Amino acid sequence: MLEIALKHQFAGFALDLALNAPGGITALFGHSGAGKSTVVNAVSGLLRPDHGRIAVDGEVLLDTQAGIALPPHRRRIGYVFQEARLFPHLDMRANLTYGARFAPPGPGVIGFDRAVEMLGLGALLDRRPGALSGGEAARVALGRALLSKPRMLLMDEPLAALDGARKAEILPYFETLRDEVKLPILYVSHAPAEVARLASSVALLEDGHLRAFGPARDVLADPGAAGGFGGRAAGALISGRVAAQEHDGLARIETAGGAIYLEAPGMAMGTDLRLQIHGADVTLALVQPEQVSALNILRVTVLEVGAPDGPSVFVKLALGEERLLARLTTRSVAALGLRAGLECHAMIKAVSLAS
Amino acid sequence: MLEIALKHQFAGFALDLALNAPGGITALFGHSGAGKSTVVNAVSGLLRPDHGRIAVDGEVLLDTQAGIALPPHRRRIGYVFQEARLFPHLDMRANLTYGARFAPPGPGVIGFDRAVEMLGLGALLDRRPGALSGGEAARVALGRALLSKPRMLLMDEPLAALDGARKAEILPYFETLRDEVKLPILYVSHAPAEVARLASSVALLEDGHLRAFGPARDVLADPGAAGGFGGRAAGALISGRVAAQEHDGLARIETAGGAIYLEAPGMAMGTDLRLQIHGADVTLALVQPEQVSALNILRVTVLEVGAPDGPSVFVKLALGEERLLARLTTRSVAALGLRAGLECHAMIKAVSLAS
Amino acid sequence: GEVTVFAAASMKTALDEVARGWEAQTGNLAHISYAGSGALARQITAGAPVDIFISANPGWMESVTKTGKVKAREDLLANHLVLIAHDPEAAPVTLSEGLDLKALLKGGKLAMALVDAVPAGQYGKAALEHFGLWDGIKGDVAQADNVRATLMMVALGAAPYGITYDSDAVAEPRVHVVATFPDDSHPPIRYPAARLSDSDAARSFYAALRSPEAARVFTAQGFQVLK
Amino acid sequence: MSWLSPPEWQAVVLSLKVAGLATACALPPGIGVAYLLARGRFVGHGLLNGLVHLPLILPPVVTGYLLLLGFAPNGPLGAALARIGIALAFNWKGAALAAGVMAFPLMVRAIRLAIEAVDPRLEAAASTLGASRVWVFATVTLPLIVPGIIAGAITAFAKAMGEFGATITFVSNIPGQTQTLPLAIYSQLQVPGGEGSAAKLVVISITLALGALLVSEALAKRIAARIAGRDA
Amino acid sequence: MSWLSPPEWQAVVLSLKVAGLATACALPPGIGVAYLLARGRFVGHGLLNGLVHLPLILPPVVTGYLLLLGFAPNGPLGAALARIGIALAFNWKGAALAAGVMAFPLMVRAIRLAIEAVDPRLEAAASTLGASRVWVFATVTLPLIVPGIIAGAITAFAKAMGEFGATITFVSNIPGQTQTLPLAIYSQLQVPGGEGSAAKLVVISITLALGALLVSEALAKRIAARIAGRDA
Ligand SMILES: Nc1ncnc2c1ncn2[C@@H]1O[C@H](COP(=O)(O)OP(=O)(O)OP(=O)(O)O)[C@@H](O)[C@H]1O
Ligand SMILES: Nc1ncnc2c1ncn2[C@@H]1O[C@H](COP(=O)(O)OP(=O)(O)OP(=O)(O)O)[C@@H](O)[C@H]1O
Ligand code: MOO
Ligand SMILES: [Mg+2]
Ligand SMILES: [Mg+2]
Repeated sequence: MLEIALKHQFAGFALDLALNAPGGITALFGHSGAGKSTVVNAVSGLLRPDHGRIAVDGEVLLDTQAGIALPPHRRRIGYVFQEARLFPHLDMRANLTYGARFAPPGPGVIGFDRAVEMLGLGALLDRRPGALSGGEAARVALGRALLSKPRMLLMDEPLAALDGARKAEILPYFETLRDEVKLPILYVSHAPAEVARLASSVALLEDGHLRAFGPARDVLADPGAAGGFGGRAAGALISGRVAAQEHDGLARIETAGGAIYLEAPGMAMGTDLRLQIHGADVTLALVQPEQVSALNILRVTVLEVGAPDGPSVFVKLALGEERLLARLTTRSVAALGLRAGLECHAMIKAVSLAS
Repeated sequence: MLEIALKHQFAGFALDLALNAPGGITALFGHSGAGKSTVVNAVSGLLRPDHGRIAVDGEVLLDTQAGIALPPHRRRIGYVFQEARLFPHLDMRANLTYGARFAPPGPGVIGFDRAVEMLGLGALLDRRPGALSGGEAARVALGRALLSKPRMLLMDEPLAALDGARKAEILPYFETLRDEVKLPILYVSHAPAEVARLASSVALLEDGHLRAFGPARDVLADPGAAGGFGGRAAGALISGRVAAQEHDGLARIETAGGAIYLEAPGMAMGTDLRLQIHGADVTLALVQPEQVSALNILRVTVLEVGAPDGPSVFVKLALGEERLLARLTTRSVAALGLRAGLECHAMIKAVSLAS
Repeated sequence: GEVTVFAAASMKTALDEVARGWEAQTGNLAHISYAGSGALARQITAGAPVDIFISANPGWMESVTKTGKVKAREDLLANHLVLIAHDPEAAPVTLSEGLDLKALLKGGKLAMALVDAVPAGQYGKAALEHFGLWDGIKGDVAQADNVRATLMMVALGAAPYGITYDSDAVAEPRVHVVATFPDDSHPPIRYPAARLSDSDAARSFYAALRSPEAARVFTAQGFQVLK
Repeated sequence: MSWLSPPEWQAVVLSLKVAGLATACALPPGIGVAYLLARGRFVGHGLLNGLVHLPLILPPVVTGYLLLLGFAPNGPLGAALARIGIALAFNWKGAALAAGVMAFPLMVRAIRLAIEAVDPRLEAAASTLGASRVWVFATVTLPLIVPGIIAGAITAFAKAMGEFGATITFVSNIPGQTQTLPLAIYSQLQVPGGEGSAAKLVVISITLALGALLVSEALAKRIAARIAGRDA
Repeated sequence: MSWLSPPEWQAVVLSLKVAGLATACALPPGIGVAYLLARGRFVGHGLLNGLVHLPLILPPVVTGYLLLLGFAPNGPLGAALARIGIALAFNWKGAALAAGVMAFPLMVRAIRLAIEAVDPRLEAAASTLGASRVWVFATVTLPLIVPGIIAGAITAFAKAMGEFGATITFVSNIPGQTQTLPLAIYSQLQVPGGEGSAAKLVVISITLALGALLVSEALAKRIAARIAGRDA
């Protein structure tokens, strides 16, 4: 449980928001300058907001009315900054272990060796920050925060400097933090795909205010809010469970709306997972498509046709108990005569679910 | 014309590559630590490589054999660094105009007002770097380089700190720089979408060496190199021309393979453009699909089925003179019996081409 | 007219008064630079534009004379060397070979000027040697860079006893003289004066130094005027 | 000010003049030498560094003596300067020279530290924007080290206000011409019972130097804040 | 060394001892005061700053005089220290006190500048990793300012090697106990014709201080390079 209520004024910028995040990964999403870093700084204790209250799992870190303001080092909140901020006088090993000496004894969220392996830092351990590439520095900064045994993580665009392959390697670990270690994370990102994949809750900031806040499933599937993420990124989240890893490398995921096939290398049977299905990846057909390469063809019912947003609209679909979003052109909506209540078929390529 | 031949040794890292880029935007793509920033630093003159030769439009900037090494300030190369590196003692206006006093008289690639407008800096002009958000700083850095009237630009992940909306605003301007101003740009990016959209040539770096280099069209559509970009990102580039802006907001693009519809707001009739069609967005059907929402249904011929890469493969298609790539599961390839020479239909959603 | 006078620092009180009288009488102006005799002598040798030089040390006057600039010179003043004490109750001391100076100091230091460099120190060392006391006391001598600093140490009580000129002791109420060294116990203490220019003002000032008014002032300050 | 006798008043004015001139004249070469020492790679680096520090290492009297040897009317430099109409010996300009020389190492140290703290990546950025080395220095390095320059200048000014040994040895102690506050204080201390008037001069000396210190401090802080403007 | 007379040799050893002790003892409070002045916000900030600078502003004789007032055997502090068995007057420890006091402002200046150059964002990062203010200082600030500390220490050492006025006034000139090199040089210069033997001591003095300077310089450069390791 993360409670945040903040009011803060910079010359020319006012932050005013309140949200109660239920744990897991809370994504802060919003344009450049919307106030994301300001919120994160306030939670870390580095910024003393004009007014506000911040509590993690019931422990009050800040309450300006009660005159409480824990200093940053007593908050035990790992912070991955927008810039790496590595200690220039320490080699990478010492940077990574810096926080350990201040942490309570006992195992933390991750061990040193595991962190080094996960972040691919093996070859860098004896280097100094000056001799690192941008992405290398970002990875060390991430490791440093994790190894300080935090009870909560703040991440300010931790993956912005990383390439796709490295991102793909690290993202599953964030999921582990979220699902197994149950480490609450406040996650700032500009990448809708990351947010969709990781976030339990999503806060959409606009000019210092909350434009939308709620469970990721609702915010991401809300055609109204979707514009805030850029058209392509919006899409529904559906839950499923790995039912089989088949011989040709595809996994069968059982969902409330039927089986879905996708690439999920290395996922054990029985694993629960969340899929985001981007609206742009969903094609609708009125008749059952035959002889097409799309592997997933699902029976759906149109629930609602959203308001047009440029030449396209979001169409909300029922897939059993689950909800899907499809992004279609108004032209197709008209051509197919889509309207609430119509039954049709949603085609989704397995490879478009893979990333 | 940009000629680069470099050999440089860091402890534990060796760079060795040579490439001749034909102008336009040359993307440097590669994993974190692959050597992208090192190349860019050598071109800027900030790094003196052990051996090498660098020439822009025939003018030799560096030739270690001939003992030539122009200092950075005489190279007239705008550099947008991976970190913003704004001057802390100057306000944003002074940061932006810093390079102008050293530049030759006459109009540069962009005027002050236009740059401010394009980058959304109006409200920031009197601020100092300390009072900027990460994305704001990145935008100022970009403007500063453009306003120094460079004859070439180096950009080291210039958009990494920007949100999607801001990216979407700035990308078209890079296209303008490429197509109208004809400013050669060396562009480092981790984002395949950016690379696909912008790059005339693509250099794929791996561990200090060139893994692939050539026109963007070839490298991006090369199933062999595609893995380097992450599966989802690979896809063919096809050229077209805006033939009509239709009443419902869709543009009709004429290509060598027929008409393609997509959202292209604000693009004038007759504009030439390049589309990347991601392999993951292409669905194949053996029979003409009916009553589907996908607007673009193109007749294609299978040219080649690539080697499987996990559970999926790239299938190379002929669309008239153009080439398309489709990424399919091996299961679908088998189910449809895809093989070279087979004619089929490629479905591509208009909205998936929009981003 | 104006004169520039270089004079040993320890003459300040007396010479300032003499100069004021001379200025009042003649309407001339005297610029007097007080510093250590050595520093002044070097400056003169280096070409300082000076009309009158009064040294606390015949040795430095010799080095100035060698430059050939000296137009006239004579020994102006003499002084006595005294043993002073901080404690107002301190009993008078009889200087003799048998004196136990160390016991007198009770673990404290005997303040003197630099015994190898500053005249007051050199005279003091000679006088103590004369009585055969030097070797027994030299480890307990605190040497200051000039007589005034020596005086100050005793005045503050940092050192219980010290050796200074009579003229210094006269002016400092916080010390009192417990013994006067006999004149034959050390080389004669002389303050030679020299005139280095022939200007009227210089001649006038040089003459004023020997005037009865000046003699009164010098005497009042504890100097002895040499005839 | 009625509680200051004319000669005391003279000493105050003279000290300010001397320390002001010394600081002002030492500043440009101080910045230059600091830059050379901070960023230069050349033979003789160590030598230059040593030379600059000499006045700190040597007893002030020795420095004054060396100045006297060089700049006195019949010294080699003094004679040369005399020919172009500049006389330094035994006047307030000479006092400023002595004070400047003594204060120089302090000034250079402060400025050099400031230069070494400038992020070379900012200078690199400026060079890619077309600024030559000189321009980079003038438009990036210099503004960034202003707090260091102020610190150096004020330390030098304070030192110049207090300089005694080299001054009295080089230019003597002539009231109205070379008798700065420290020399006046010294003279008072030579007079039995002069502590009182010495104390008055000490208080004035402290007041002036501390005033300058506080003003410069406030200035430097303001500029540093403007430069940094950094968030938490 | 046969070309040094035993008393000269004594003066050399004593000077090194005095300057070494002065620097070593001044260092911890120097770092503390520099930190307070650089980062502290408290009433009396200006006062502390002024106090630290006093020895720079005052003629050294006055500083020596004030030390004598305070620390002489019958002075208030001197008496108190004597009761716990510490005697400072007229011995080499007193000389070190005088040299330390005179060198203190130089040391504080250098260290303070270094602290002000530390990026507060690194300190903020350390605090989010669990380091309290003291730990942040010990593990981040302190290592980053090592070059500044070395610079401050060596400036202080050089100054301590050259200190004359305060030393002779406070502890006077006792061969073998308080006669440091500058005092020995001064003595020689007071004797007509003593320049020759003074020159020898001057050369020794320069050699020692410059040696220390160069060594420290090299050390600081090495550490700074390790810390920076910055690319172009
Ligand atoms: N000054 C240096 N000294 C030693 N090694 C260095 C130095 N600078 C870079 N390297 C190493 O050279 C390699 C290439 O670095 P470079 O910065 O060019 O990578 P990059 O491709 O830009 O990576 P990123 O995408 O993470 O910014 C890295 O392994 C890095 O650690
Ligand atoms: N110290 C400061 N003083 C004044 N204004 C500030 C300060 N820090 C931030 N701001 C302003 O507050 C607003 C929010 O900044 P913040 O850093 O929180 O944005 P952000 O959402 O993190 O943006 P980005 O994605 O670009 O990092 C911006 O308009 C910024 O200019
Ligand atoms: O007047 Mo002196 O030269 O201090 O003995
Ligand atoms: Mg931010
Ligand atoms: Mg890089």
